[in-house]
Amino acid sequence: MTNIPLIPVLLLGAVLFCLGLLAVITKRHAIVVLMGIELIFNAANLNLVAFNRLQPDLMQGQIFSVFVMVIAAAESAVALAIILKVYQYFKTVNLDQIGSGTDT
Amino acid sequence: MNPVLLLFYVFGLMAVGAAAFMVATKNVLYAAFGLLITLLSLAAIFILLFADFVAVAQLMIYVGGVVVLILFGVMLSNQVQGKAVQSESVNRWSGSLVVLTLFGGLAYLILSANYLVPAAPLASAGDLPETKTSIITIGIRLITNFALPFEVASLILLIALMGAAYISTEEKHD
Amino acid sequence: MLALLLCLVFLLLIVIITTYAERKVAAFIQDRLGPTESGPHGILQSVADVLKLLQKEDIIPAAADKPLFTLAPIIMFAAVRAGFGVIPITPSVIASGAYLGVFYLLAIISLDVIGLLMAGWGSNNKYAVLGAMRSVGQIVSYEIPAGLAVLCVVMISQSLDLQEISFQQGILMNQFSGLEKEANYLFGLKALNLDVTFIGGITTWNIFRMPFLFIAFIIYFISSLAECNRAPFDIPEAESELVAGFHVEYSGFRFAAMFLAEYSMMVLVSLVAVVLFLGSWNTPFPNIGPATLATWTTGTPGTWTGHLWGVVWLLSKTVILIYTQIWIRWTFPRLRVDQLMHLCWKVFTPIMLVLVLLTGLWRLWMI
Amino acid sequence: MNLNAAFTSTAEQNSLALWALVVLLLPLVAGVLLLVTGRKLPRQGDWLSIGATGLSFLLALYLFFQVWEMPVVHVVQNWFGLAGAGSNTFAFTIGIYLDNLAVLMLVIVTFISLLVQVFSVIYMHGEWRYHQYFGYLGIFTFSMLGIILADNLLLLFVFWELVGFSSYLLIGFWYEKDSAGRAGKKAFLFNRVGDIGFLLGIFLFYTYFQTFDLVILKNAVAGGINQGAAFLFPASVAGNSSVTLSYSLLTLAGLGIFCGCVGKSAQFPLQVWLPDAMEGPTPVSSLIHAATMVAAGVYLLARCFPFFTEDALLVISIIGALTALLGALAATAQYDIKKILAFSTISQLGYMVMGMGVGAHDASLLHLVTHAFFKASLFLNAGIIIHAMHHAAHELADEHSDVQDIRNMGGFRKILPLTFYAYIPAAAALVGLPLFSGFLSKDAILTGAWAWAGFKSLNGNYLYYLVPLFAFGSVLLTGFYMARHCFYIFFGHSKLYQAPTLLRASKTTETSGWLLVPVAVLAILSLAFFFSFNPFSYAGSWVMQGLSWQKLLFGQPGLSADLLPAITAYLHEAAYISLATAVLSVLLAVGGLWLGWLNYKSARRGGILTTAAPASSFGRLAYHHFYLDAFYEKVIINPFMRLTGRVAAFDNYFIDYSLNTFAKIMVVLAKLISWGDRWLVDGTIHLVVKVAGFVGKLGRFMQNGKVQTYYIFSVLGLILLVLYILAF
Amino acid sequence: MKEYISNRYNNNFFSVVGALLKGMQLTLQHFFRAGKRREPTYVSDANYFKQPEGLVTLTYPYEALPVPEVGRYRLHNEIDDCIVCDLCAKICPVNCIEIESIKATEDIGITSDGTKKRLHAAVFNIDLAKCCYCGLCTTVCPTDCLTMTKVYDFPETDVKNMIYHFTNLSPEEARQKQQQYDKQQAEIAETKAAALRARQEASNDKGEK
Repeated sequence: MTNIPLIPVLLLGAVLFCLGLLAVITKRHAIVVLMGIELIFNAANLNLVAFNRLQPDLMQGQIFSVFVMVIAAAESAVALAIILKVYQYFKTVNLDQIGSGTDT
Repeated sequence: MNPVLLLFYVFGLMAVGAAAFMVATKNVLYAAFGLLITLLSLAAIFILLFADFVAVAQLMIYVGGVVVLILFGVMLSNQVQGKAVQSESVNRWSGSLVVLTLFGGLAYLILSANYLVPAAPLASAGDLPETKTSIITIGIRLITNFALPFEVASLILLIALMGAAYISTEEKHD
Repeated sequence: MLALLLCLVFLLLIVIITTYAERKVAAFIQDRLGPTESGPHGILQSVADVLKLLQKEDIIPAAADKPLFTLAPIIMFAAVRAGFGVIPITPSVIASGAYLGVFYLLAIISLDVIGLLMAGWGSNNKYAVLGAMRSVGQIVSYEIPAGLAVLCVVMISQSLDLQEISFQQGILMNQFSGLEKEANYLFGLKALNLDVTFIGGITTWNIFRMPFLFIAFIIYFISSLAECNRAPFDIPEAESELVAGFHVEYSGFRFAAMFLAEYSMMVLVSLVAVVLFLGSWNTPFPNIGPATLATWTTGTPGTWTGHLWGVVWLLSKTVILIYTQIWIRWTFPRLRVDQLMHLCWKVFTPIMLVLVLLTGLWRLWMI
Repeated sequence: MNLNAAFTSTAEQNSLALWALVVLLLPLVAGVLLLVTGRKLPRQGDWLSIGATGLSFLLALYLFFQVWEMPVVHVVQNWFGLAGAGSNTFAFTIGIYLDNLAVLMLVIVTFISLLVQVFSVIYMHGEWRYHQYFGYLGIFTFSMLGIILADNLLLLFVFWELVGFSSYLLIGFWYEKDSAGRAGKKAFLFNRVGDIGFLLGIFLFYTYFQTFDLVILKNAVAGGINQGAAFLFPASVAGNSSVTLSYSLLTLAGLGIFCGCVGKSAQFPLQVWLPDAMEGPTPVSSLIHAATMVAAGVYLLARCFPFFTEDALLVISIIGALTALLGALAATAQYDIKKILAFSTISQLGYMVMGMGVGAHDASLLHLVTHAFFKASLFLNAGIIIHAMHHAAHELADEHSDVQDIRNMGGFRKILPLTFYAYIPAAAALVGLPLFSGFLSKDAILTGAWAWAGFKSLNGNYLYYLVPLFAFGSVLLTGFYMARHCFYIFFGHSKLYQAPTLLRASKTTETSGWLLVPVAVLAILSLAFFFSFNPFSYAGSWVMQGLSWQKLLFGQPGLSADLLPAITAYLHEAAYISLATAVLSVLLAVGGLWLGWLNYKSARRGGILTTAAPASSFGRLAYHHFYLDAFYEKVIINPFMRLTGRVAAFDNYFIDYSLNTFAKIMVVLAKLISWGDRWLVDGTIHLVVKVAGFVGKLGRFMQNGKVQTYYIFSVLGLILLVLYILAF
Repeated sequence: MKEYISNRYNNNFFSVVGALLKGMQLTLQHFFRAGKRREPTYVSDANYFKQPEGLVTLTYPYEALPVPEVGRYRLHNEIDDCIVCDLCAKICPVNCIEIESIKATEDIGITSDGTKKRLHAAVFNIDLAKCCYCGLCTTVCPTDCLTMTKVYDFPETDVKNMIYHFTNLSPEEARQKQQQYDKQQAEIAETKAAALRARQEASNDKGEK
């Protein structure tokens, strides 16, 4: 049935993970950082689904990817709420300005 | 080259391209739509990996929920001033360096690791369980083997819901 | 391929007819004539409208975010159209027999929201942004009661496949692979011991298999009004407050696309309501003794009689629902935002939660 | 006392005690609830208080029928223990004591409290602290019931103080009015003076008998052997060892306890607080300052009767007689409707105390019971009249006239006929006319006093006859002031408000039923039939038989051992005394009434002056209550204030001055030390800090507070770690 | 959601649902009466007030409400009766009437009510695009030649066509009449000049003498 080999999938996951990490590291906008984190989650999901073939009967990989999604959803909801709160307080979501928010 | 693999590469390239666009663009909204495309491509890849439930869940949770939330967040946290929402980058060189190094390490690991699963799965279809869809298995597993994580996840969701609602409530000073 | 054709052309035709019906019904309810000029009784009015819109200039405001602005209608249209893919038209015609049909439908419809947000933000117009925000808030909220209502049906049917759900609601049940041994009992209660598998008709519809689903159906229907931004929930498009909401800046072809997306959404939610609650393509007439009304009005699946009867029943029920939507639009005034949210979160969601519980119990009694 | 002493009591007794506890706690619960949540309850919760008291009353009735003329219920529990010297522990007990007297008092207190609360519904209507008022009443009722039920002196004292406290709250209820606040304070402080004596008395008894328990004390006292100048209490009754106490010490201890009574029951010389306490709402006056609280002193005397030596009783009787006379005299000169009644109360309390003193224990208690009813009725009656006057004054926007002045009243017989008919039996009872309850009890006391004097003067000292003389004089005066009270209010016509509609609630009803019913009930209960089947003879009174000392004290009169039997014997011999007393008292009362009528007539003829104090010097003296207040002011309060002034000056000019000087010296010293601290100690520290700061700056390069930089470093660290693992 | 405005439908769930259903019933009734239509009758028609239900729209160009005979819409001038007095042009509040007159050289007859006509109407234009249908011109008209007709539907594709010409003279005739008049005036002037000259000469003669 499936003809997709494991390596390309894992490499794709690695690329996505690195891009997500890059976004997390380099971006100054808090929401873009959040997007980077979502990307990292997705890379992890990809790996989980790919490794699902280890024990296809148990579906551990897929189930855990669903759990990861649930956590991601919860995390993003809370993170966005925090970002909005930060925005209300600092009038900016620029991470650098938040860090030294009081004196800028 | 079989069509499934071709599709995988196409969607993989789309995902990588959109993710790269997300990192590269300065416009936050474009970044969000880049993320959207990545997520959709990944959903497609999930289907190719026989994870249809995960794919639809991906659509439902990420596309219907997270991206909408992010878009909402962008809109609510920026004054509309006639120009697109910009996001500058910092640590560009050092960040890229670190990420490249990491990717090198990961790629090395992936390529050199010895997998317990066959790199290419069993070619004969007969060996695979005759399930049309993964959802029945997932459903059964969720309420048997994974009942506790399932309940915990629901609890986390509830707590996150309440927390988010509480955090974003404006305090009333009177 | 036939199914795809049906989906793209036939259902598009329904959408166009719906826009015509909207005008006519509105006119009749208001003691007016409605369109009369294009064609006899103005039946070509919608076609004329579409042609007019296609010819119009495609205006993109200078301050708009061009990529978002141009992509938004396409995404909306595509998302809604994609939803039609899993709707069974007749016992043997379905564009995509996805096993996750219902789930997929809910997921793909949520793409619509992205398109709305893109349109609202891309227009760079405060009315548009406000409309989009309201619309998204409303749709996301009402997805919960609607989703719970769908969940009730899924719990009763034990399937996410819309075709399987359709088969369960009629005399053809045992012809579906996997349902050969199933039997329908009156009100779904095995304890009553009244086998209605071959009586069919309305007795096997989901609202009859589990009578409380009627409440779920009502709530699903009202929620679907809100999801289509239809009156009395048309707050995002409130002409008097927001001019036209998120599509205030659109014109020409893009407006046509959004317009058609909205009407397609109407048709889609009505179709889903019919499939899930009102027996899908099944006949409403039961077999009564020798008068096998159900068998007569079902035809043989796979042959042209089967196709014909399926399409007739599905569309007639859908048309009634669409008519009700239009009828409601021209009867009730618009709600306030707080009333809308009150209705969703404090009325529908609790009711639906109770119903889900009840449905679970019912399912236990069914087996 | 032995901690392990078995407090045996039967199950029936336990259940009765439990019901008594419920009776006790119901008003408290209602009161606290009202104080906490009253404002939010419908009708501000008056129904709650009334309901609780009503329930309490019904239970009290039940208890009455269970206990009256039945074996005494006495349930004791350990309360707490105190470690004494060695392994000794002093156990304190807590208990409920139900005998004839207690259950009768329970019924009376709950009943009058209930009626007064019903009355207050209208009387206090519209008051903005309405719920607090009822809450206070509940707490008062609770405290009063506590006094009644307490089986030991310590507990009794606790409730005694609680009664004082709630009385303070209620007198000062209208604290917005300066005079009310002051009256509350005054009542409180005067009570404290008495309580000090009471406390000392309790301590004296505790010191020698090691117990507060009244029953044990009574037994101990009864077991005392009179040795002339001293009493010997054998070990069997007085605890661990036998005790010999001198007669004078015991007299002093008894007088100490009597001090409490003097304070609470407004006896000479502490009676001055009671007239001022009329600043409280009238129903409160009715409940507290006529029927229940002031009677607590008499109740205490009855409970502690065995502890009084003959000399102590003599003092008590003299004080009582003096109070009765002074109160009556003062009442004759008053014009305030409530003050007359207040002085009358003092006078009647004097009767009771005198009755105790002369050994007419049961007569005194009978008077306590009858007085509770008719005086409460009179006060509530006065409340109705004041209410009506207020109503009229409010209608006419009259703020200058004193609505409580009887000279401003008149003709209410026509205007408020029902009130008048309710007034008559109560007033007649107070005066002591036959057929009314007052006649019975007063007659009994007078007879007792005469008999006592006769018995005492057997040795030739006829001064003892002064006591009954005072008492008979008071009877005349009672008739006089009550006649005055009655005629001024109900006869003639009002000078201020002629129009009846002003004073009546409406044309058809003179006033609300909520006000009238309690008054009427109490007035009916002023008839003699309820207390004795033969309304002319107290001897057959069931109350008196139930309350006789033989029954209450089990025939053990205590320290005054042979006095009571002796008087009884004497009375038996000189049987003419009873009849003579009855005839004489009635004659005197009628005479008093006639004098009162004459006084009223002359006042009417001369035109009633509404402002001035009485003209005659005696009248002035009586009007100002013999200048007792002024006397206290001059002799006690002013010197005390001067002394405190001096002490304050000493504090200001000497102690503060030396402190300030010392402080200044310290400041100078501190400045010196601070210089050293700043330049020597801090300098060193600053140097260290600078060096540390320099080093820190070097390290800060890596920690710029930006989370993303940390990410880079941490990921870099991870990579290095992996490399290290891979490399080695 | 602090408080609802109190009305009888807010009292409970079922009254609210009842109210909603009642509304829907009402609109449905109207929908099903769509088969009936109002007829284009005039208000004086006995049937006019007896059509409370059905569609009210008239497909106008094909159907129209009848206009009363006395309808006052488009202006019409009976030029034969017009004496070109210019009163109507003067009173017109929007200046929609344009008149140019030429004095007649000969007797041109009388109007139908007997007034003598003295002027030719070289131009008599009414711009009905400007007209406000106030009817003042018809009231001042001395010969009642200017009237309002019941024609009310006269749309044109060119706004110039909204100017109605009522003169019975063609431009050539007008020019001719003008020339005749000018000629007549010239002759009269000539005659007058000759007479004047003769009188001057006579007086000169007298003076010379």
